[in-house]
Parts: sequence; C-alpha cells; structure tokens
Amino acid sequence: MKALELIGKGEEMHGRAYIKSDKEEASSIIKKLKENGFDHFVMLSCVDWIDNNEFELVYHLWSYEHKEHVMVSIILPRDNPSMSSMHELFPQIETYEREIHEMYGVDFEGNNRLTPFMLEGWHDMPPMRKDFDSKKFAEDVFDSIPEIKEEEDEGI
Amino acid sequence: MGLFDGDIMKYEDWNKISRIASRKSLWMVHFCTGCGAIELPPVMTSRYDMERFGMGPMATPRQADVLLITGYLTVKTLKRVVNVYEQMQSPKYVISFGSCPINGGMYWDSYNTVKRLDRYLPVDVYVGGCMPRPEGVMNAFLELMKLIDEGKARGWEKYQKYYEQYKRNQKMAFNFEREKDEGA
Amino acid sequence: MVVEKIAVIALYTTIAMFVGILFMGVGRKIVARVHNRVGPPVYQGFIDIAKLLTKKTNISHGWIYDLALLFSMTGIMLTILFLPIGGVKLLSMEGDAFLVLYLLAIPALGFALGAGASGNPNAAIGVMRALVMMLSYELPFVITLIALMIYYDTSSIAQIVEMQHAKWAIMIPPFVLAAAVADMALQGMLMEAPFDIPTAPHEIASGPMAEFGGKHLGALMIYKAGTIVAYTTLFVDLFLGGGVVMHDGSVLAYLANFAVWFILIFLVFTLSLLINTSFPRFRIEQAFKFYWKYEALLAFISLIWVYLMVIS
Amino acid sequence: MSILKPLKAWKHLAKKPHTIRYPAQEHHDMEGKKLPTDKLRGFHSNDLEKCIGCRMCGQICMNDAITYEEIPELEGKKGKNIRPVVDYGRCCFCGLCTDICPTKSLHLTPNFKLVSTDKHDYKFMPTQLVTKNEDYTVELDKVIFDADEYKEKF
Repeated sequence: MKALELIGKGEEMHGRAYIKSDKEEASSIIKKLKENGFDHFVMLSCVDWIDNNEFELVYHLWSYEHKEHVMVSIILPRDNPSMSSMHELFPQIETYEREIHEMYGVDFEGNNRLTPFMLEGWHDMPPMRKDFDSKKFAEDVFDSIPEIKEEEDEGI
Repeated sequence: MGLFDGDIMKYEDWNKISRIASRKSLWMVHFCTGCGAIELPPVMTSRYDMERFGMGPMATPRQADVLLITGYLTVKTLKRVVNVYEQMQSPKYVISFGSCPINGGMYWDSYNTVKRLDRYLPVDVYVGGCMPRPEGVMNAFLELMKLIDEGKARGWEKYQKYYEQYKRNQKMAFNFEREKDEGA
Repeated sequence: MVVEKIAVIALYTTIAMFVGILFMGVGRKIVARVHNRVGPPVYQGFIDIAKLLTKKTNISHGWIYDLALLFSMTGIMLTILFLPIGGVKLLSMEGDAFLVLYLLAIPALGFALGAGASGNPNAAIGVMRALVMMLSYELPFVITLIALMIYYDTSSIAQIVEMQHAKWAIMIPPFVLAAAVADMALQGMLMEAPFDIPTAPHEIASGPMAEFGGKHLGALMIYKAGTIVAYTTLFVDLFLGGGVVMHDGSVLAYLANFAVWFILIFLVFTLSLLINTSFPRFRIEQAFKFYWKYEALLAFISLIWVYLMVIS
Repeated sequence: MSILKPLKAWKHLAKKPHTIRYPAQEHHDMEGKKLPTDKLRGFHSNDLEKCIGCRMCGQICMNDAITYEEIPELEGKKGKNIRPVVDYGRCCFCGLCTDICPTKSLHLTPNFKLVSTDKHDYKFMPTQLVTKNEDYTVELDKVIFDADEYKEKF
C-alpha cells in the first residue's frame, strides 16, 4: 500500500493502512501523508482501553489519488491525556478535537476553542469514558426530580 | 370587560365558542426534537393530510397552538422547548410522541436525555409507539380535539397554576451538577 | 342621507371582508387540490379568525404595534371604498386613480410599522423585502395604469369602468399585454409565489408576521382578506369592466352586476393561486429584476401601442 | 417552453385526491389488503396459560422494560406464577423478547394505536385473548388490559 511505503512502517488491516505512532512523531507523519495525496481528513476518533489504562486516538485520512484509507493511531495515558492540536494542517479537525475533549477529557494543546460543545452545564466526569456509570448518573439526576404535586381537582 | 360578563353573552358560552373554534383550527409549531419528526411529513402531506382538520404547520411559536414533542428530548433541547412553549399564546397544548417522553424509552440510561416530559411541561396527550405510525399520530390529534371540545385539555392552566414546581424541575434538569454541589 | 351613506359604506366593507375571508378558505382548498390533497373546508378562514380572536392571552409590543394594524386596516378599507364594486360608486371622484395608487402603499407601510415595532430581526428582514417588493411592482403597474388613462382620457376609475360598458379593456389588443403585466403585479401585491419572499415561512419564519399572535394575528388575517378583495377588484375594474353587464339601474341589474363582479374576482384570485401553486420563489433581487426589466418593458410596449392608437 | 412546464401540476384539480380520510377510511395496499401488514411490530400479546414465567424476556430486554407481576391464581401450573408486565414508556419494539421466548407464548401483534392522557396507561400486562391473525378486527382495549383487571377475572 502506498501509505505504508511512504512512512516505512505499519501494517495492512482489513484493506486499510494502519500506522502506529507516538505523540511526537504523529504530526510529522500526518503532514507527510497530506503532502503525498492523503489530503482528505475523514475524522478523528477516540477509544477508551480501560484495561490497559490508555486512550487510543485514531486519525482517519483518505486519498482520492490512491483510493486508500489510512489510520494513524496514537496511544495516550489515561491520566491527564494531552495531544498537540493539528488545526494548522486541517482546519476542520478543531471541531473533532472539541468533541473528544468534551466526551473523553483529552486536552489538545494549541486549540483555543475547547469550550463546551454539546453538553451544557456539565460538571461531572467526561461521559464517554468507560468508568462513567451512565445508568447510575441518570438515576441520580433525573429520577431525583420530583413529580408535579397536584392538588385535588376543583375544576380549574 | 362588560361584553363577556353576562351583559351580551355568558362567559361559559364565550368559552364554548372559543373551544369549538380552536378544536377545528389547531396550528402546530414546527419544532422537531427527535426521530418522530419523520412521521409528520406523511401526516402533513397528501397521504393523510391533516389540513382536513384545519391543522397546519406554523413557522413561529407566537402563531401556534400545539407543541409536538417528537421523540427523545435532551437537556439542551429542553431549554429551547421551554422557551418555545412559554412564547406560545394560551390556550396551548402539548402532544408527546412515542416511548421516550413517557419513561425514557431506549435512552432510559442516557446521561443527557430527560426521561419524563410531564415533570417539565404539562402534557395533554401521549401517543404510544417507537415511533407511532401516522395513523397513531392522527389518533392523537383527534383525541386532542375531543378533549378540547369537552374542555379537558387544560395543560396550560396547570402550567400557570403549578408554575413554581415546573420551574424548579426545569432548573434542576438544566444545571443538575451545580445544584447538587451547592446543596451538599 | 349621511346616515344612509355610512350604513351603505359599512355594509360594503363588511361584505368585502366576508368575501375575502371566504376566499382565503377557498384558496386553501384549491391549493390543496393541486397538491393532490383534500384540504380544509371552505369556511376554514372564519374558524381560524374566530380562534385567533378568542385566544386567552395576547402579547403587545407597544402602542405603535397595536395602532399599525388599525392603520393598515383603514388603508385597505379606504381602497375598497374608492373602487367601484359591481359598478356601484361609493366614494368615487375625479382623479381617484392617483389616490388609489397612494392608498395602495398605506397598508404595506402600516404592516411594516407594526412589524418593525415588534423588534424581531426576521420581521425587519421581511419588512425590508416587502418594501422592495412594493417598489418593484409599482413601476409596471403604474405604466399600465397610465396606458389606460391615456386610452380612456380620464383619471377616474369609475369613469374607466363606465367607458368599458361597450367593450372590456382586455378585448383591445394592447391591453391584453397590459393585463398580463398587471396580473403579475397583482401576484406581487397579494404576496403569492413566485413573489412570496417577504413572508417566506421556511427562511425568515413568516417574516413580518413572526411576532404576531392571538388577536393581532386575527386582525392581520382580516386585513389580508381585505387586500385580496381590494387588489382583485382593482384588476377587475381596470381590465374586466368592473363586472358591469347591465346598465339600466334596476334591482335585477344591481344583483347581476354584483354576481358577475364576484365571479370575476374569484377567477382572478384563482388564477393568482394557480400560479402560486406551480412556481418556486424568486429571490428579492430576481423579483426586482423581473419587474423592472421584463415587466416594465412589456408595459412600455403596451403604453406606446396605446399612444399610437390614440393619436392616429 | 420550460416556463410553462410547472403548469402540469394543475391536472390534479381534475383528479380524485390521493388522501386517505383516516378515521373514516383505512389504509389499503394495491391488492386491497389492510395496511400495515401482520409483520408490523406493535404491542405484545402473551398467552398466560402457555407462559411459564422463566424471566428470559426480562433478562434480554436492553431497555429494562419488562417487569414481573405475581398471579397467585396460576399456582400449581407448570413453571412459576409470574407473568411479564411491559412498560411501553421503555419498549422500542425490537422483538428480542419474542425471539428468546422458549414457549413462544409472547409475540408482537400488529396493533399499534394507543393514545391516552395518562402515562400510567402505558404499563400493562399483555394477555392473549385472540389469535394472531384476527388481531386486526379487535379493538386494542380488548386485546390487552391492566394486570389488576386480569386478577379480578380469576
């Protein structure tokens, strides 16, 4: 595959190139991919591997030239995860970073727009982390809201 | 207000005219909150054609009589829904679609979905289903018309009467964690 | 005498509003049938207005907001009174064609005043578009009116109607062109597609009406009903002889003229609705261009044609 | 002329409307069958005699919609004397409970209309009084009713 030849490492996985990288190397890899035809940034996703105590950030890129999908994966520690922002390379990455910051608590250095995005008034743990107990939270918060107490109907 | 105090027409008769007119001319505000919005096109357009009953979509809440909660409601949407509901001019009615506003539906353990709509807004009619088919939606409209005719659709009066309780519940849902921290 | 006159005027305006509200329901039915639907009953307009006028709460945005509706309602009623309805002259006088042109602007301005006082940004956009639309359709309409005035050598609408007893204006070749132009102008006056951009509900939340609700919206719908009658009657008076078929002044002639007037305004309104159902919306600058480029050109051709007919 | 092509829409004026006048008229397909078909997943129906109270439906339900009610009158029959109660404020009509049901007593009927002003009406014990194919002809309240009502009948 073209991407694997370019970078010189990684493996093929279900017809896609899968490149493992680390924090420092990632931006140079993605920059090199972008310069060599992989200029469509598809999405940025995050996986919570709670047993290994780590997060995996996956950058998905697509090339219209080579018709090839490449995933660049970065492993971050689960405590105080941080990553450098890549909004200089792809401006649209900013929104994905905002979402992942809100849902997983990953900090992106250099992104100035890490403000609340979909959740409003949220003060708990980021909700997509696997140790967040959504059921218990829903029971605590929403079931504690009382019913409307109606007086005996006197025909309003 | 001598006109309606019994000089010319009894207040009850006036109310009755109001009810008959508003039953045959329910305008709904076109605010789609969840998946149920997709059941409305067949109801509005030529297949089931709710304009037969004088119903029609309205662009602004000021002109509308019915608020449709079409499916699940997140906390963020609830703020907007409350805004829209309070802008509507009474008499105003709320119809809730599907399982989610009754008891949470498939979002029963979600961190961001309000489970029971009737704790935040007075609901006049519920429709069952996930989602209800257009026939079910039509049944809900017909039921609401029947209730208005009988003078039983009084959600808006309930909202005025128990306003403090509704406001308290809404506030608790809007900034849940902050309230909890302050309370502790 | 004065009391009688006032009673007749009150009767006529009431009938005009009644006919307008009926037409709103009939119009919705026709639109529904073109959409392949059943549609509401024809008396739906009365139910809607009754519902709106019996709403329990009513939000006002100050006295300008309240009075502006009265302002536009007065404007539209005056317009109706200056137009011969079925050949009956109420307040007609010499030179009332110019007066009607001025009066036509009053309702739109009142509407703009009320919508502006509501303070909604969508309403402000809608008002701006409505005023631009008014400016656009007035030019071709005024040119056609001048053509009529030159041909009949009068500036009174009642006299134009009287001189059409022998032959309606639309049967004279240049006025076929002028009637087509005036019909498109009528489309703009009634705010029907393709010129419904001022009240586009999907773009600017029904524009100037965004903040109107309850009794105010009910009054606005009555005003809307009045505009339907006023503008279609203006068209009928100018081009279709005002619906006058019998001139002998008997009771039978009176009723027949009234019936023909009703049928003619219904036909004009139906044509406008059918155009409304089948064409998409112009953007405001496209509408402006349409009126000032193509319509104005056609109006000028008819004007020159008429002038050549008159001097030869 | 392309500008006159939209006028083709006027032909609908002469046609019969396409609308189903719903409360008076039912929806039929081209062959005259009633719609929706039998395969529609509507409210449950449960044969209380056949049901053995194994709690399988409640375990597989991902929405936590199925709870159980004890019916003492069923004591002595095969299995336990509990029967499922479905909360239609939770149910999403996925049909997992009917797939897992070992006796096939629980199944989904094509009944889907339930309109009420009381949210408590949406939690009830499905029972079976009619066979699946006849469900159409029967009103909804004849197919299902409250657990309390059921108890009184015994």
